[in-house]
Amino acid sequence: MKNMGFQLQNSDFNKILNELKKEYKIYAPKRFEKRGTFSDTDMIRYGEIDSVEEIVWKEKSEYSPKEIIFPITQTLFYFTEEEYKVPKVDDKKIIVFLRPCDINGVRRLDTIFLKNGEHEDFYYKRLREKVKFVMIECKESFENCFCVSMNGNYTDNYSIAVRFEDGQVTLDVKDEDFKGLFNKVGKEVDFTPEYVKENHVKVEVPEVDKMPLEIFNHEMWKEYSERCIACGRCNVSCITCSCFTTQDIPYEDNPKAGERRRVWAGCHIDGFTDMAGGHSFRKEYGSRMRFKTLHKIYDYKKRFEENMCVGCGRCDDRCPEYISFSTCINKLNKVLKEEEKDEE
Amino acid sequence: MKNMGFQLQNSDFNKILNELKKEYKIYAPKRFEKRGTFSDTDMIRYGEIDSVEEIVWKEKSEYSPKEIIFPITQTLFYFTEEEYKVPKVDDKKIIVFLRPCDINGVRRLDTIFLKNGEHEDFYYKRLREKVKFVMIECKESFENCFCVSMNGNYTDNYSIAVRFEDGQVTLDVKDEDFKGLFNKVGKEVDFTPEYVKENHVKVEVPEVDKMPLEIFNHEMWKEYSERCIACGRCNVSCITCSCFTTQDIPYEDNPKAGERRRVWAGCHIDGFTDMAGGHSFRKEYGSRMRFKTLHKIYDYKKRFEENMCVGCGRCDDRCPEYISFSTCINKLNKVLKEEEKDEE
Amino acid sequence: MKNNPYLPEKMKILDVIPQTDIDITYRVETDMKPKNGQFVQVSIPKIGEAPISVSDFGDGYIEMTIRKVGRLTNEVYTLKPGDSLFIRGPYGNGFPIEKYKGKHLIIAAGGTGLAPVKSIVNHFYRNLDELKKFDLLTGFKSPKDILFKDEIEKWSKRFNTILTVDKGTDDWNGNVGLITEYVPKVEIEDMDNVEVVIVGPPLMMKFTAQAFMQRGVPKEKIWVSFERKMSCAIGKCGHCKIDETYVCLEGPVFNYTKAENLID
Amino acid sequence: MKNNPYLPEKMKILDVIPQTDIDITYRVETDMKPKNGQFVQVSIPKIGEAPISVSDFGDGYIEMTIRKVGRLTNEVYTLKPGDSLFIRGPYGNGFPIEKYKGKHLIIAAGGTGLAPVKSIVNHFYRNLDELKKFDLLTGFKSPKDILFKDEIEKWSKRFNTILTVDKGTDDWNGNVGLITEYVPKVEIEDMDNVEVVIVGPPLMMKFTAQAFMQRGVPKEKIWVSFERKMSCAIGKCGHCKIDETYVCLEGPVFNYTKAENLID
Amino acid sequence: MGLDLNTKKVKKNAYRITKERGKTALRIRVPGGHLEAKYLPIIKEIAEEYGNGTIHITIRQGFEIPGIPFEKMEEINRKIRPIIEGLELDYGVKIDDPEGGYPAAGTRNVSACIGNKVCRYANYETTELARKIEKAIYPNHYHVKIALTGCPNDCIKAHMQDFGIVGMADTQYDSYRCIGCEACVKNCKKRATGALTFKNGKVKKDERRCIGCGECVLKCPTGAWTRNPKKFYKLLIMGRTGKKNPRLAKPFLEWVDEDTIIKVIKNTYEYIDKYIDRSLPKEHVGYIVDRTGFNVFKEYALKDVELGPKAKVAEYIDFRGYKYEKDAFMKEEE
Amino acid sequence: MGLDLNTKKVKKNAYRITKERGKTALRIRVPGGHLEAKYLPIIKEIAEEYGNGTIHITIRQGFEIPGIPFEKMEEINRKIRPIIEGLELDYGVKIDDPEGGYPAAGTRNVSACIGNKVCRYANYETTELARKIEKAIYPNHYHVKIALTGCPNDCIKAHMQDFGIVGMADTQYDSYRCIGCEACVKNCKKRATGALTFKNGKVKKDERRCIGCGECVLKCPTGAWTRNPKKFYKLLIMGRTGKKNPRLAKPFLEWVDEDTIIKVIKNTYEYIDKYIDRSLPKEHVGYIVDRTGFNVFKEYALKDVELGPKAKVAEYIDFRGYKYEKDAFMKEEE
Repeated sequence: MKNMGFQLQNSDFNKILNELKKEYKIYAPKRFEKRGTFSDTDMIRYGEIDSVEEIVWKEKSEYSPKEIIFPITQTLFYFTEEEYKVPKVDDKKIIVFLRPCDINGVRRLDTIFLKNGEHEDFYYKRLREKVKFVMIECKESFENCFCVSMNGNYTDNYSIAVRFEDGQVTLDVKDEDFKGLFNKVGKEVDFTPEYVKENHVKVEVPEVDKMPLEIFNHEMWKEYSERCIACGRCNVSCITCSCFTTQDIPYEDNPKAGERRRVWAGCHIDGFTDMAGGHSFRKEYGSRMRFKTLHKIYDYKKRFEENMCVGCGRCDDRCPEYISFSTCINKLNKVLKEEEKDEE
Repeated sequence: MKNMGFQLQNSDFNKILNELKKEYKIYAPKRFEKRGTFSDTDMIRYGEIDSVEEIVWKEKSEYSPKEIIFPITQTLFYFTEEEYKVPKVDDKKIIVFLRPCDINGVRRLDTIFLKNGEHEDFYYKRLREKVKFVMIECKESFENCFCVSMNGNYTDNYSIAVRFEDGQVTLDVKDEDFKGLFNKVGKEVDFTPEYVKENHVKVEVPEVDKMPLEIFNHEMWKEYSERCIACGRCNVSCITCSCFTTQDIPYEDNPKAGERRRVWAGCHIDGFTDMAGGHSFRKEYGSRMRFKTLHKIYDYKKRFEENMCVGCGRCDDRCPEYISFSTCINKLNKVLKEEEKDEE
Repeated sequence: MKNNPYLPEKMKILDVIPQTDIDITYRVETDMKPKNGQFVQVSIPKIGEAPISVSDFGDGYIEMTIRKVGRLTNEVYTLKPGDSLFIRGPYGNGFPIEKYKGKHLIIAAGGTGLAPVKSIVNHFYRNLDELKKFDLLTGFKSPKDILFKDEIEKWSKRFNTILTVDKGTDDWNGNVGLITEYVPKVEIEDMDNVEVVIVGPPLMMKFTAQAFMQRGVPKEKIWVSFERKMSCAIGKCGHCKIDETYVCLEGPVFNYTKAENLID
Repeated sequence: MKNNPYLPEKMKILDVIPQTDIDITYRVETDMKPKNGQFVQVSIPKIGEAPISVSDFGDGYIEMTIRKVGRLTNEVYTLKPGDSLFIRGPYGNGFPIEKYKGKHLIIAAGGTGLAPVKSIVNHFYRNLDELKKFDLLTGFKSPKDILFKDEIEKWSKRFNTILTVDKGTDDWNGNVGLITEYVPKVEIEDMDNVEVVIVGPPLMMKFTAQAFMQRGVPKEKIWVSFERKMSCAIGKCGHCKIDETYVCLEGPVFNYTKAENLID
Repeated sequence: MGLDLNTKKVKKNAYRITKERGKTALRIRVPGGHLEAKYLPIIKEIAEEYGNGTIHITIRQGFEIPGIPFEKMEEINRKIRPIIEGLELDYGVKIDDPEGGYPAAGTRNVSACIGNKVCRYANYETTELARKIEKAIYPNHYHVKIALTGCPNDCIKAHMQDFGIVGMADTQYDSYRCIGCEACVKNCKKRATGALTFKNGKVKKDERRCIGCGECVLKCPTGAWTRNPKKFYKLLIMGRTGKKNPRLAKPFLEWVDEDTIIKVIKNTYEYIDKYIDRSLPKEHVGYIVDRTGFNVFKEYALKDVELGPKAKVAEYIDFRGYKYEKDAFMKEEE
Repeated sequence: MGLDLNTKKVKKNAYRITKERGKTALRIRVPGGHLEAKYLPIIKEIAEEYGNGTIHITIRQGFEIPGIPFEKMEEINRKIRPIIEGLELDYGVKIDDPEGGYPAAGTRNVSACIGNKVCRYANYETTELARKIEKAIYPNHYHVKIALTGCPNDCIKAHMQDFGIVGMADTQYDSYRCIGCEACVKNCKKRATGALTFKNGKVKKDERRCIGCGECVLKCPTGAWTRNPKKFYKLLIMGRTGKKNPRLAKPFLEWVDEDTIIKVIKNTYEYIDKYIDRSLPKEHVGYIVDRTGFNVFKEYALKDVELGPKAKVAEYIDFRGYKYEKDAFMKEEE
């Protein structure tokens, strides 16, 4: 079956972007030169763009697009003396260029913020409702991607799908809001976005109804106590990690005013479980690895019927200690299979 | 013509040395381990020996044997309050193992100390009279030797000539005093000492009656002003350098007593021409090089009919700045020939 | 804004009742009708927000017993009647007290663990006939740490109340020793009709539950309440999650069959 | 020991005659009969030995005018009549004064250079008739450096004595200027019969000789005396050698034909 | 003819006067300490065919090939042409005769730590800047030691140089991206100077305490800390070992750019040329500064230098170090 | 499978975690800085076949080969077997698996100036002693830096090391051979400490001022000054750069022998093992000494050490150095 698409020169596409910017804030992975962790390295992360040339599509972004709908620092309300006021959001809608894995990841964020418990997250929801996805076609795997194993490789949940090539873009426009923009300037072509079919990295996610208690104290985690440095890069780069902490602060310039805000938190980072009074849980870094791993590939699924992890592999990309999460999943699977055998 | 000699095993020769030591102090070039200028290098210089094995005959000594008859530091007389007393010398006679060049060198010392001016040098003479030469046969040139050019390679002025080989010695005994010692233990052999016939280094000594005044200020010496560091190693290692300085000192332990002594001096060394009052000559090091050079190969000869330099090459061996005296002689010769040409 | 669950309500402090050197009970004015064992998010603007158990409630008020352990609670300590606290909630499931009616209820509370169960104790104090039997074991580190002294005194007159301290003082004439040591002293006649509520620090809950199980109390009859870090209390922030369980949503009260498998 | 030329003779100091702040003339008792211009090796045990010109001599004594310039001469300065000096010599050739007889003798002496020629001056002062004419040019740095003041005064009465100082002082009424400036003022009548003796620092001798040669005095008529470092004074130590010439043996007095080719 | 060498010329040609008579050792410069492996066979060949088969790695990151007869110098100079071309000429260093060996040895090989080619801590490409400096100052007979280090860890020991160049990161903080994990704060306190403090959930930097190590950037999981892409350097001066007064180099300039560094070094050569004690042609620049005083040096060094707005300059320098005034604290064992 | 590495193990195997993801850099130890040229082709091959074709000469005189994929580590470890054999095993270093690469990287390459193999100033064969020390202390994970320098000129910058070993010449004077040229006296005053004075035509040495450089021997034309053939050393301790308190190493022992040096260093490893802050496995020994105080260190270091009659020991050490308490003397340019 043929699927009608459009093909545009970058320059024409940029004109449409310009048009769209009147109504939308447009986010895509872009290059922040020499802003990488190491000197003379660049940072690829999401930012507002003005042209297609700014979009970095040949590399994987270091951070996911989650910060667009789940800002790193987000003011919940301003305090003036003892009153409070919830900040407004920008009137514009939002377009995000992102890959299938991240679109699938956003579904996990939706689940947590909108479907876990009786309350919807007010702040998440009001941003999320503005978002339309432009899916960046992702045919070939980057290093560390294991989306296929996690079913993160495919989605049809997009307004537009786009294939970037040097100098031109090819689009599949599903959203009626956008169709009118393209049929004037775009050449009509037959286009169905393709998807990654196989990654270099494959994981076998254990299929268990119940995680045996022995797994929690299994010595496989001890290794990570030695290796993990609790930096939290895996958490912050993950498209599905959604934890946060609230902070109340008085302004230095006028301590009578202040705000309550939330900032990202991460289960690997010290302080995540600290309670007033000093008690805390999972002091061993290995137990944090276990906590995260089981969350991503076991307990979230028990609750919501799909695994949390979408296999974007950013945790592996970013870990300064070369801890491979995909390897960890496979190790866990192997351990579980051996445990099973032992029981037989 | 056959020349009757003796051949002895080292052990037998040592017995004779032991016998001789009753009457003689026996000096030869010997090794002072790790006492060289640079760490972990040895020093080869003259010292009293007990056995033939101590004699270093495969290498050239760094210092000449002159210190045996012209000690580096020599007390002329002891003062007690305002009286003085000339020190005695050891009753023993002296045997020196040395090469032809050094024997020829000693003749130059004899000339200066005994024949220059109306006075004989008392202190030199009383040691010199005790000395008998054992000539170390020297068939092959060391680096820097240029004895053949200086006629320093040959002499028959010896009591004994000796050829060292590993384990045995072969001797030509001319001195009747010694003959009796050898004919009991030595095997009679035909032996005539050989001499170096050709050196790697050859010099052409300028043959001039009068050194042109231009030579004294010739720019060839300027180079040495840059290169020479006035350390005096050439002087002190030279077999023929005979200059000295007198020192009067009170003893630190009792300044009422003291001594007058002489110590070696060198025309390259600062202070050689310093007069009380501050005036001094030849401040430029190049002029010292000129002074020494002309003394060794020109003015001494004018006075005593043979060149002072015997071509032992120790000055070249020892110069830390790699100034080659033999090269200097050749340069001077070339300059003189060019000057001659210019005049034609 | 109605649908913004993060917005707290400003509530007036009606009463401030010191309990120990570091524990104070605040009574605030509210229409809130919490269940026993639920908690609220208490905050002071620009200082912070924290989950606090409702220690008691009644018409037009709730009470919270707050221990001075951090920046927020330090600040709370400066408040006087007439001042305000910002509160949202109640959150969590609370204890299934309907299930306890007609049974032999044993409550074991360690330290501040007494706060979340205080409303249950008071309920049954007032309605002692709803139970077959009622035993209260409560332990504190030392005599000066004892919470709700007057009420314990009051309670002990109506049902078996064992008060113990880990370490006595010269003028302490009461029980000394961990709660676990007093578990064997509770008389249990009908094992099938007993219900045990245990609240306190994690290790206290674990060992007390073991002590009751050793006596034959089945896991299903044991209930505990968990304390965890919480930022949202509504299942978003992730801090209180243990395995697939959100303490703020499915807790803080758990039957021990579930609780024993919740591994941090 | 008789043949040990290094042994000095202990000589008693007869007189100590201060000349300037730093020059003193010592008269010692000895039978030595030096020639004019010869020198002796003077020593103080444990202090040192140095060549000193004999500045005058007579029956049973010699005189040396010693400038305080070093360790030895500093020590000599402490000596008083009755003390001893250790002396060996005399050494060197001395001036050929027989040659000067019947000639017009001009002596040019700079500074301490007057000492080695003082005995010649005194000889001809006493025997002025041995000369056709006698001029003495003597120069010093400044008035306070003038040596043998009384004798110069005495000499100036018998023959032309030009005393000059390089730099005058307020109370100096005499000549000012280098000796070379006064060379033209000496009247030379018969160039063939003149003999010029020049003694002083090396540059003074060089320029004074040039000045006389410019006036037409042939080199052969000019005589100079060299001062050099010496340790032995007997041709062994090497310090005084210039080219093939040993100053201690063939000098210190040289005819200028030789002296001009002696290049240090 | 005897071996007659002008040792000064030999030394200027980067050959050493060694302990062993007649034998020399060639020193190969490797500006910035980095080279293509393709040059190794040349070094091996010289060592094995002319030397004693061994090489020494010099403390300034060159190669020293010992055991070479002096007679072979010219032949070897021709052999090292590719090295001189590849490591000097190609980077703009002016050497008239590339077959004549090294034209100077006074100014020592410009050393550099591995820099941000490899090292996570380095704030710049040390070898690249080393080569620019080499171009600016080589060949030169004055005895000057220059080394570059990527960060204040100072693995190169810039503190022992006449000029030590330390990379400084101008770290910039985006509080929006900060999640308050305090990784930067804790690390700064533990490993650096405690320039960072945590207040109101975010981080404050005390600019006067910050040494520009850039570790906050390294530790930051979210990219809240990044480096200003513009490069800054600290210039340490006049450190030394030696037999008189070993002492650390001290900061002369901070937060200056590459051009300033190069200009100041070039100016210093003019300063040396003016003030060196010519009786000591190898007088080290540090001793010259001791003689003239810091202010005379400073005036020369900053001639025609335009310092940027962030730049800081030392008002005076207390070098301290220690003098070999011996033994105040040493007792002999009994 | 994704790349899963135990970075601590990788680092202990002498491979670096570099800036570039997936790429490492191998560090080759060259104890004493000296090696046979025959090993260069191995280094070249690794650089060209596995790395990016370049090599860096480390400041501690090793080679660093960058751009190597982590996957190649085992393969490369097998390739460097000849180097590990030739430069480690052959000198008695115990390495269990010569095909497993380097077993530790904490204790850094023992560096050495070229020493008396070549240099006229050096008082001993630095590489030889470096290799003996290597044998005594390698492999070891504790972070210790050791360097050897032939003389107090300290070209190796021993003053920046945890242990700096300086060769000391016990110079001996034969007044008979002295001609009073004063070359030694003038040189000592000009270049060293003025330990020599001239009196009564001969030379006097102030033993307390003498730093054992041996220059008097070098300058003496007659061999009046010679070295005691017995070797002596000075041990400097706890110098460092770093981001907290750069400071010079200071003398701990003087006039001690080789055995003492080795024993003290070995003892120090035991000291580290006892006192290291185990939350900082790479805690530098200097900071440990800061914590425990000098006397605790001294007691450990000298355990079972027999000091010779000439030995001197520091009673206390004032390390000084400077702290990055910033800017008292720095003003911002306006």
